[in-house]
Amino acid sequence: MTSERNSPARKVYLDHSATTPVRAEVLSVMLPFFAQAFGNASSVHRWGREARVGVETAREKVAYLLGAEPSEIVFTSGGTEADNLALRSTARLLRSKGNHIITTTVEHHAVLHTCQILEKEGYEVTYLPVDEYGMVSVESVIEAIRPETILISVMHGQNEVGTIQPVEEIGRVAKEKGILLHTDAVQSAGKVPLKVRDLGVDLMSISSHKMYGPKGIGALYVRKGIKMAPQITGGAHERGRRAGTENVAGIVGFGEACYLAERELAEESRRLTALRDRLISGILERIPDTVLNGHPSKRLPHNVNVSIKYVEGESILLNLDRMGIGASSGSACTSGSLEPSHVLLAMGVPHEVAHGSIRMTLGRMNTVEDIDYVLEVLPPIVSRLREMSPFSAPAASETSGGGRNNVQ
Amino acid sequence: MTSERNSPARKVYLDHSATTPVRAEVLSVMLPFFAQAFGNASSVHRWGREARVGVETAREKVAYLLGAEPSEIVFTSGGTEADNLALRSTARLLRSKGNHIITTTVEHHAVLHTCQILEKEGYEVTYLPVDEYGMVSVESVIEAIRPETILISVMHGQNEVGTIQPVEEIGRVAKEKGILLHTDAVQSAGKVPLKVRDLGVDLMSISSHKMYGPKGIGALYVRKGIKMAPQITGGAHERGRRAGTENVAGIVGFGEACYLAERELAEESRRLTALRDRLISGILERIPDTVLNGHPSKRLPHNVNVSIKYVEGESILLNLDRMGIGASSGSACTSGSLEPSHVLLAMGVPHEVAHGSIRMTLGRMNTVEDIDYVLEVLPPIVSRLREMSPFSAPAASETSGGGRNNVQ
Amino acid sequence: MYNEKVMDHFFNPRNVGEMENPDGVGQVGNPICGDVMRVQIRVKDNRIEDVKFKTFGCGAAIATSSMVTELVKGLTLDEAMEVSNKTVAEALGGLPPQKMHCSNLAADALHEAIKDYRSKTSVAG
Amino acid sequence: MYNEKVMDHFFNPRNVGEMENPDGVGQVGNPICGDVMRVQIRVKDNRIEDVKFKTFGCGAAIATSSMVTELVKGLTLDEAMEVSNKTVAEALGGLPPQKMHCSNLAADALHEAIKDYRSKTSVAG
Ligand SMILES: Cc1ncc(COP(=O)(O)O)c(C=O)c1O
Ligand SMILES: Cc1ncc(COP(=O)(O)O)c(C=O)c1O
Repeated sequence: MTSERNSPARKVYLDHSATTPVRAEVLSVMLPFFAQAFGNASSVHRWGREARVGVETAREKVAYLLGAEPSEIVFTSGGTEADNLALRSTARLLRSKGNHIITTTVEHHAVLHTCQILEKEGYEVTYLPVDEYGMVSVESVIEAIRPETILISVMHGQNEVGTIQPVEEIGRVAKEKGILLHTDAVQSAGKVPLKVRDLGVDLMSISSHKMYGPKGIGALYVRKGIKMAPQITGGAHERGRRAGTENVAGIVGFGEACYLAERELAEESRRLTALRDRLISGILERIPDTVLNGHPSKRLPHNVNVSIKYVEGESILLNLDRMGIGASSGSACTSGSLEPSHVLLAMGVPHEVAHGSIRMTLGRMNTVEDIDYVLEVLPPIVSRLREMSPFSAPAASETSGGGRNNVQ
Repeated sequence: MTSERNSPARKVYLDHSATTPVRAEVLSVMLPFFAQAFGNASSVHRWGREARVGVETAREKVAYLLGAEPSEIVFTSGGTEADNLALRSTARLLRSKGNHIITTTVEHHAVLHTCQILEKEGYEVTYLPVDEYGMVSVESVIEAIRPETILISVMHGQNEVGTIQPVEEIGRVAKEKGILLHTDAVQSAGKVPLKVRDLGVDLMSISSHKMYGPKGIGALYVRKGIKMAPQITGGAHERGRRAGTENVAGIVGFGEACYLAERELAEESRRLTALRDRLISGILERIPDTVLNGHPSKRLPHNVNVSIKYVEGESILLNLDRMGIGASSGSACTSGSLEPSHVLLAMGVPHEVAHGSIRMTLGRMNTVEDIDYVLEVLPPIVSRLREMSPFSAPAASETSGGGRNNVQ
Repeated sequence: MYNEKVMDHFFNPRNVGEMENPDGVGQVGNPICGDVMRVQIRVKDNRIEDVKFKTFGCGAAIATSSMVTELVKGLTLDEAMEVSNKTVAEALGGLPPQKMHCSNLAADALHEAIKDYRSKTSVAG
Repeated sequence: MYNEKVMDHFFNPRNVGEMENPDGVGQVGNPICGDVMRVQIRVKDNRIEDVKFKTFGCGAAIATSSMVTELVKGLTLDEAMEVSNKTVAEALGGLPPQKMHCSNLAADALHEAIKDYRSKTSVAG
């Protein structure tokens, strides 16, 4: 790996939607649970009791973030498993009531691929379209509802383009129709207020490593009174809703991360929004032929996603990386598949433009200086790549914004 | 919690089959992955690449313990999930070939409960009986095989009574008949040699927290060429065999734990066996009316399980706990169910004797002094409880070994 | 899991033992379920003058046995019949939910002992 | 993901650009898939005298484009036709497996350019 050898002027991590570092405060509460209070939370002896206290205190903290009761929190191995559990449990237990699920075309693969498998098992799934901003409409939800609809699963904050879906309105519809509502709030948790009672959701997935907690732990909020069929079966952990020895240190860290996030939410959200808008407008001003993806205002406070025409995402990322900047892209090349981001395509972004999208997601450590560094470094990278591109005449594209081969 | 107030003379953790502390060497290799090399292993930037190197190096170390190739290791959230994945994936993918699974009555709940659910889904499961030592016979496996048998799942080391099953012989049978063989080696890993090629197994579950690694991580060995249907669906992690952002720090710690275990296995196994035998013979000598559960020699080196007649397990545990000793029991009371250990019952141990069983599982930090402390502390605890018991005449039972109300 | 009061009764059980020629004996539970309690009473002037227990069982089984003996010593038989398993659990400051049903039978054993006494005396009387 | 040689060709691509009046032009890929490569050649005495490329695509797409231009400069057209995508990947010291198929098309673009040249000259000649 060449680029480990060079030391860029600055290191700027802008991929907080992929994962976040564990906060120092979080790591420090976790540490005693590795080698001191290391017991199995099911054991009756002192080591077990200490672990149990750790787990249950953390459960209270997660519940605090969501405005839920501790008994409504089921710990899982992450956001993906929480999504799986919500969908599969509901599908299995409500099968006698119906076999129809409503979701959207812009869900995370943890929901989409699970729905595709459920389709193979005889469920019917409606994938609601989104508008150019990646937004689903409440009307489309209402129209899709059938007598046999058992679940609506609509994500809260979209992970690629940052659009925040109208979950609260959908919650009112779901309640009125007596249909369960799940929301994947993995990206929203700790970023925007997320009280389950206000949103009117029955099930909500969140993930620790997206909010400065450790990886490998997440939670599903399950409204009191909703039965669960465990996906992972074995011991009677998590009140029979998820088997497997509890990841005590992970749970404790997750709890602390939730607590800190809730405490700092309003202020941090304001700060991130300002940085986000500085980065967005800086890019759009300094680089011609760029467009913002996702909703301009109903948007996660830390998400920037732009399409940079005539160039391909991975080649931008590699250049940014050499300059110390970590970002991600909606390009297919990054993942090794041929299809670029299903989210951008669902929003009607043409393939070739989707290939040139990059996502920069801000976090706690980012400063105005970081943003300005990106704004200094990115334009020459784009120019250089555009000079290499068969789609833009080097001179013309930078000034008039029109390439020889006009993509879109 | 009263007993936290008293400080016993000594603290002796004897519940290593429930979970183990994370070794200092393991924790130290994990630490950089929380807040420095914290990236998502799927990301292309430097943070992601560092994480990927951590994951793949760990995969090599896990493979080293099992004598497998790194590509044959699938990381999961623990032993339970590994068991679930092995069973469900095989069941689903081989359904067209047959619907019959062979397992034993002494498996962990992660296997047993999953089999019970598969039965509800139309699979047929044969639960092989065991002898008085908890041992399954190769003949019974052979007899149970049908043309539609698709999987044999027999655990390696039994978690409660320590009996080591004849997996290698079963492996030969399975290979001959062309049936896949899964073994739950959660308790054996790091304790006894466990090379997948020697054992002839196709699938093997192991769990980090049982071998001085962190909780919340495990692995399924999947022999090259065997297709897997993921249980947790979403992103293309683990080559499509297990979705969800990799628990990098957990994986790294697990890898290190496997490496250290393999390096120290022979010596530590000898040391534990000596301590184990000292504890077993000490108890049988000093406390009348006790019996060893499990096989006397084909036994995990760290497992001691004895039934102490006329008394109930939890009340022993609480007393041991007050004296600083952490153990576990096969009593129902501990778990809150009415049935005592399904394993002891399967071995033909009467209910009332099963209620009085305790398990002490040794580990790296235990010394001869620890064992002698237990042997000093346990007999008076038993005497006191037996005096309270309606089943043993205080004097008689302690001398002649016969209670007034002879249980068993 | 258990509160301090339960642990106190578990580690320092009151009135453990057997008496010679008890006036009434009651036994409930069975060893298969893991809890057996035997209560013996001595009765004088229709009051419980003395009470002893022996119990095979978990922490809750032993603590509730101990507590019930303490609660009823000196009570009239009618009063003692009013002491329920629930009373005992409350006197202990509560028990873990999973212990409420299987291990909280001490009052039943006491009632059996009283019934045993009454059946004997009614025959005798 | 990529080795040092690939990164070198990606960050310092050889022969980027366009030439006036090329003797042959080849273009492969399409923007929908995310990789488009255009190769131009100047031919003299049946040899590739000069070669330029422009590429829209990922790291592998750019690096293979650069490498192919370096490999073929000075070769006879027949020799250049022998240079395959595999040759290019090997010259780069290997590519990640997922990049072997979708992004390793530079030799194809070169071959197209040679064919373009040949078709023009055969018409002319
Ligand atoms: C919206 C969304 N849902 C689910 C997930 C999956 O969460 P995890 O990585 O914890 O499995 C992610 C992140 O990968 C996400 O962004
Ligand atoms: C034999 C056996 N299998 C499976 C498991 C489950 O592993 P985990 O606790 O990692 O889910 C355990 C331990 O609980 C076990 O002892």
